[in-house]
Amino acid sequence: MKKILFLALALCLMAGTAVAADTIKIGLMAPLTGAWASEGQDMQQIVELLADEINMAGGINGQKIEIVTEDDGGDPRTAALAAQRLSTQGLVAVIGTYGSAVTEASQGIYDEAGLIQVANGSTAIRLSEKGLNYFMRTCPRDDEQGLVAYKALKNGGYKSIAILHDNSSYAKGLADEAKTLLEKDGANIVFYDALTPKENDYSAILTKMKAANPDVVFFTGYYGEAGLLLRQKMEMNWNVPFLGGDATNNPDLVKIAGKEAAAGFMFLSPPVPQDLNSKEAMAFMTAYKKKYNAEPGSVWAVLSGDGLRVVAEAIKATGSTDQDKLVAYMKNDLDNFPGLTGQISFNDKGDRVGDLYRVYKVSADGKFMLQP
Amino acid sequence: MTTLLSLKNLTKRFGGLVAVDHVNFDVEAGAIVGLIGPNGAGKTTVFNLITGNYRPDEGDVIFDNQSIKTLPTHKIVSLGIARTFQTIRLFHKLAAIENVLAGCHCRMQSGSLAAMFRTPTQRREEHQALQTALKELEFVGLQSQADQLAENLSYGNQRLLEIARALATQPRFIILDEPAGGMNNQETAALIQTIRNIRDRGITVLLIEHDMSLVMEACEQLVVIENGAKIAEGDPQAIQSDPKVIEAYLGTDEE
Amino acid sequence: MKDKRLVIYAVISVVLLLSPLFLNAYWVDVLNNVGLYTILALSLNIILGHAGLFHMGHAAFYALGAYTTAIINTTYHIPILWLLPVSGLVAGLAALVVARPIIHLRGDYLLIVTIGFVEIVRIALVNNVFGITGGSNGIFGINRPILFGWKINKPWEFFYLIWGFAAVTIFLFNRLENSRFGRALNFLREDDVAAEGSGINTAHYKLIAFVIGAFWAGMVGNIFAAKMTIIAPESFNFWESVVLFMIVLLGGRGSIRGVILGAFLVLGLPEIFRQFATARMLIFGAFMVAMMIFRTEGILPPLPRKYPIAKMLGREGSA
Amino acid sequence: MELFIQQLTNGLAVGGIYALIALGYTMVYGVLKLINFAHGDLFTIGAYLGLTLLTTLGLTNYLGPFGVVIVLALMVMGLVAIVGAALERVAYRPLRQSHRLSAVVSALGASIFFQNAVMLIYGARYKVYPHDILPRTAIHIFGLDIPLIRLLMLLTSIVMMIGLYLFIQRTKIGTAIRAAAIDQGAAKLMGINVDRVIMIVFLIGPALGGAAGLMVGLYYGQINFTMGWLYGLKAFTAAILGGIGNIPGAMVGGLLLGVIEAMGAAYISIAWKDAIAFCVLIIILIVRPTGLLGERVAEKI
Repeated sequence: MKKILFLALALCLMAGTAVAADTIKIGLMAPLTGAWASEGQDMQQIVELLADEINMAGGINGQKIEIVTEDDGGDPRTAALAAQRLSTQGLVAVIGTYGSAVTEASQGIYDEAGLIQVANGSTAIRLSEKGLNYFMRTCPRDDEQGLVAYKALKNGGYKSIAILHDNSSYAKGLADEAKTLLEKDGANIVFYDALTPKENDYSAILTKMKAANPDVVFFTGYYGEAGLLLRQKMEMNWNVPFLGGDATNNPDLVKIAGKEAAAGFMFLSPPVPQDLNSKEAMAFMTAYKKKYNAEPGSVWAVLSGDGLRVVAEAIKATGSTDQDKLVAYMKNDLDNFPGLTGQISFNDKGDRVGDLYRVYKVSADGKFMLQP
Repeated sequence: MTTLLSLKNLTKRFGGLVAVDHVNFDVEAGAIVGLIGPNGAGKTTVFNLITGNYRPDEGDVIFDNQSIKTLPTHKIVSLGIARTFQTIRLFHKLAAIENVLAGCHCRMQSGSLAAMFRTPTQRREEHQALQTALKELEFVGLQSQADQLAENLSYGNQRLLEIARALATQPRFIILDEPAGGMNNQETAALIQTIRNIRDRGITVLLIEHDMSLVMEACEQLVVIENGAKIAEGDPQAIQSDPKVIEAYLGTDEE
Repeated sequence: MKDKRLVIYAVISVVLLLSPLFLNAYWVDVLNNVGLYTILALSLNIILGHAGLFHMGHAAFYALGAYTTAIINTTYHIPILWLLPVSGLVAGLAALVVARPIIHLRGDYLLIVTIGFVEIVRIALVNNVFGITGGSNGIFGINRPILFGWKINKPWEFFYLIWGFAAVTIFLFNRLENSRFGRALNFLREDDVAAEGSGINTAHYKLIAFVIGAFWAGMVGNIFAAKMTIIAPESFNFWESVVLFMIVLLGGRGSIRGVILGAFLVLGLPEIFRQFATARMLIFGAFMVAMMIFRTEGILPPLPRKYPIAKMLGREGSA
Repeated sequence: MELFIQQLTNGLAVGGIYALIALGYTMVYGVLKLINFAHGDLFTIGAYLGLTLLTTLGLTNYLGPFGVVIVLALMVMGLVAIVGAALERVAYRPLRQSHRLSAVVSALGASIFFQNAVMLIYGARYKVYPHDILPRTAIHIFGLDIPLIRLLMLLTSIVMMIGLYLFIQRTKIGTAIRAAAIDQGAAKLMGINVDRVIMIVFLIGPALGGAAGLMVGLYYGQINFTMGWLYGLKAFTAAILGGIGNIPGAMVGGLLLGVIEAMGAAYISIAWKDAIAFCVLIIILIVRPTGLLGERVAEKI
C-alpha cells in the first residue's frame, strides 16, 4: 500500500514540474470544496472566463496566460498546503482567496516564495499591516466599511441599534468597528450578539432582539443567514429596518428571503458590475451571462476577476514578469484602473484605495438599487 | 485454625427481590469450602459481594480482620482475594500468557514513565512477571499453549486459564465460580487435583459447583443456600443427609 | 518473516528520511501534515485504540496545546520549544479535570460527551474567552522554533522537526504498548469487569490514558502553532477530531504501524485526488467506505505482542 | 412570560425536527448498535429531492397546498428510504460481523461521499424552495403571533413519532424489530429474518430523515449541501440525551434540546447557545449515564 502511495507521490510530482515555457502562469487559490465552495467555484468561473478573453485577444504581449487553480477548502491548514503547491509551479502571481484566516495562513508562504498575492475576499485589517511586500487586495478593509456603516446608521437617524454578527472573523471585525464608532458617538447599542451560521431557524434570536426594541438592526454576516433573518422577521410581523454588510451582497439573498421580505433591506457594498456604466463592466456581464447562463454571484468573486485584470495590466505595462517590478508598478503607477468594480488604485500597503462603498436597497421587485 | 473470611448478616436486594438474605458464615484459613444451592439461589451474588462487584445493602464482609465491603474490586484483589467467573471472562483476543500477566499486574509497580524509559527496575519486573506467569501456566498444565489466543483454547482449558490468571495475583484466598462447568469427567478429575494443589500452596479455596462428585470429593466444608438464605452448613457427609438440603434440591432442581 | 518486515520498515524510513531531497516544498509540507497527524493519531490511539474509549474530541486537547503556546509566546516571548512541555502539561491537566467525572460513561455516551467537549472548547475560543484567545481571528505572530540556534522556517526544516518528534513518539509509545501499562489498557478494553477482577484499577488507567493522549496532543499543538504562525478556532473543530478518529480506525486500532499508514491515507489521499478538483472529497469518501469493507479490522491490525517464552523456558532459573 | 412562551414555541419547532432526525439514529442504533453518521446527509438528500420533485413535476397545478405537501412527502420518503437501504447494503452489511467502530468509519466515509455528491449534482450555492407553496398565516394565542406552519410542523413531527411508536409496539414487524434490538442471535433462532428487520429499519429511519429534510425545505426555504452535518450532530445529541435506542427518548431528547437551545439563546447568550446545550447534556449524562429515558442496565457478572 505504502509503495503505491510513494509511486503516486512521485507521479504527481513529475506531473507538477512539467513546465510549459512560453506561457505566463497565474495561480488561483479558491475554496472549491467545503463551506465556501459556492464562492470558490464562482471565482474559478470568473477568472477562467477573463483569462480566455485575454488569450483570445492574443494574450499579454504575445504570451498566453495559463491559470493554475488550487483548492484551499476554506480551511487554513489546507490553504497552507495549496500555497506551498502553488509556490513551486513557477507562477507570476496568485489570485485569492476568500476568508481572512485562510488568506493569512497562505500569506507568509507566498511572501517567502516571492510570489505576488492579490486577495479578493479577505478584509481583515491586519493582513496588510505586516509589511508583506507582495501582498495586495482588491477588496476594501473592515475599517473602511465600519466607517461607512457608521455613517449610514448615523444619517438614518437611528437612536437604538442592534448589531448581530456570526462570529466569523470578518463579520465580527466589521461589527466591532461599527460598534466602537457608534458608541463614541453616543448611540445606544441595545443588542450585540452572534448567531451560529448555517442554521435554519433564527426565530429565537429574532424574538430576543425584538424584545430589545431597536430602531434598526445591523447584520454583518453573510447573505444566507441574512435571507433567513428577513424571512423569519416578516413572519413575526416585525417591521424593523435591516442594514447588512457587504457579505450580504448576493442575488441569492432575495431568493431566500422572498421579494416581499427582502424589500427595503439595505446593505453596503462595493459596486457590482451591473451598476457601473463602464464598458469593461458591461462587457464582462454580457460575457458571463453568455458563458454560464447566469449572473455572477457575490461581489467577492468578481473582485478575483479584478485581481487577474490588474496583474495582467501590470505585466503588459512593464513588459516583465519580475515580481518586484510588477508590485512597484501596481503600488505606484497603476492609477484609477477601470475595474469591474470601479476604479482601482493601490496604496503602499497593497490595500485598494478610494471611496469604494455604496449603499444599496432592495426594491419591491427584488432588485438591488444603488442609492444616491 | 484462624478465620480468614467471615460474612456477617450479608444482604443484597435488587429492587423487590432479596438476592442474598442475612447470610453468615466463616471460612477457615487453609480450607476448601463449597458454596452450593439450587440455580438462582444467590451463590454468585455472594461472590460478587465478596469481591466488591456489588455493594451489600446490609451486613459486612471481613477479610483477615478487616472490613472490605466498601473497597473497590482491584483493592480487594491486591489484599489477596482472587476469583474466576461463572461465564468465562478471559481476554479472548489476547494470548494465554498475557491473560495470566493480567493477574501479575497488581504485584507490579512500574508505570507509564518507567515503561517509556525502560528503567532497570521495570525490566527486572517484566522479567519476573513473565516467569510468574509461565509458572502459573505450568501449574494448571497450559505451559505449552502460552502463546495461543485465549479464544482458541478448549472450554476446559479456558477455565484453567482463568484459574491461572487468578493465581497470578498471588492470593491468599481464591473464589472459583463453577470451575468444572463444561468439563468432561477426565478434566474434572484433574481439576480436583489442581484444587488440592492450590490449597497445598497455602491458598484458601471457596467454590461454587454443581458437579456433586467434585464438591463431595474436594470440599471439606459446605455451605448451602436457597433463595438467598443459608439453610445448612457442615461437612459433606452431614450435608448429604440433611433433610432441608435434600428437599431444596429435589424440590427445585432436577439434577 | 520478521526480518523481511524489518527490511521494509528500514527502507520506508530511509526513503522518508531522504524525501525532502527529491520532493518539492508542497509535497514536503504534505508530509509535514501527515507527520503532525501521525503523532496526534498515535496519541489518540492510546485512548481509542488501546483503552477502547470512544473519544471523538481529541482536537480539544490539540487546541489547548496550540493556544497555550500561542498565548504565552506572543505575550511573554518565551521561545516556542520551551513551551513544548508546558503545552503538554496544560492539555494533560485539562484531560485530568474533564475526564474524571465522565470516565465511567459507556461507549456512545462517552462519544457524545467528548464531542460536546471539543465543541465547547471551540465555541469558547471563538467567543474570545477571558479575552485571550483572539476570538475567531485567532492568534497570529507566533514565533518560529529555534533548535540549537537553528531557526526552523522552511518546510524541509519542519519536516525533520516533525518527523524527529514522530520517531521519538513511535519509539516511546512502542515501549509503552509492550509494558504493564499497555497491557492494562488492553485488558480493560477487552473486558473491564475481568480486568478489575484481576486487580487492575480500571478507572485510574482510563484516566491516565486520557492524560497521556492529551499531553501528546498538546505538544503537537505547540509544533502546529509554530508551523502555522497563526492559529484560529476553525483548525480545531469537531471535524478534525473525526479525521483523527478515522485515522486510528482505518489504520488499525492499537497498531502503531497501522496508525502511521492511516495518517498517510487520510491526509495524503485528498492531496493525491487534487486532480479531480471539486470531486476529490467525493472520491475520498467512497475510498474510505471501500477500504473499511475490504479490511474490516483496519488495514494493518496490531500484531500480537512477542514474549521471549521459548528463551525463558530454555534457561529458566538462570535469571 | 409572553417572551418565555414565544421562545418555548420557537424551541419546540426546532426540537421537533431534531426529534424526527433523531428517530433515525435511534432506530438504527437500537438494532445494529451503529451510529449512522451518514444519517444527517440522508436528511439533506431528502431536502434536495423534495426541491427537484417540486420544481419538475408541477404538482401545484393539480393540487392544493396540502395535497402537494402530502404527495411530495410520500415520494421523498420513498426515495430516501431506497437510498438508506442501499447505503445499508453497500456500506454497512459487509461490516456487520466486525467491530462496531469499523462501521462508524464506513458511515463517516459515506457521509463525505453523500455531501459531496449533493454538491456536485446541485452546485454549492444555496438552493431555495418556491415561496408560495405554504400559506403564511399566523394564529393568535395568548397575545402571540405564531405562524400556523410552525404549529403544523410540530404537530406533524409528533404525529409521525406517535405513529412510529405504535408501529413498533403494536405490529408484528415492530415486535420483530424490538426482538432484534434485544438479541439478534436469539431473534434469529425464533425465526425472525434479521436481515429483513435491518432492511426495514434502514427504510423507516431514512424515510423519517427525508421527511424532516422536506419539512425544513418547505418551511425555511433555504437549503445547502452542508446542512446535514449540523442537523445530524444535533439530532445525534438529542438521541443520546433521551437515551439512544429508545424511541420515546429520541422524541423527548429532540424537543428538549430545541427548548434548551432557545432558552439558552434567550436568557444567557446566543453565541454560547450550543456550548450551553452541550453543558446541559454533559450534566444530564453525569447524573443519568444512559440518558433521560435510557434503561440502566446492571451488568450481569
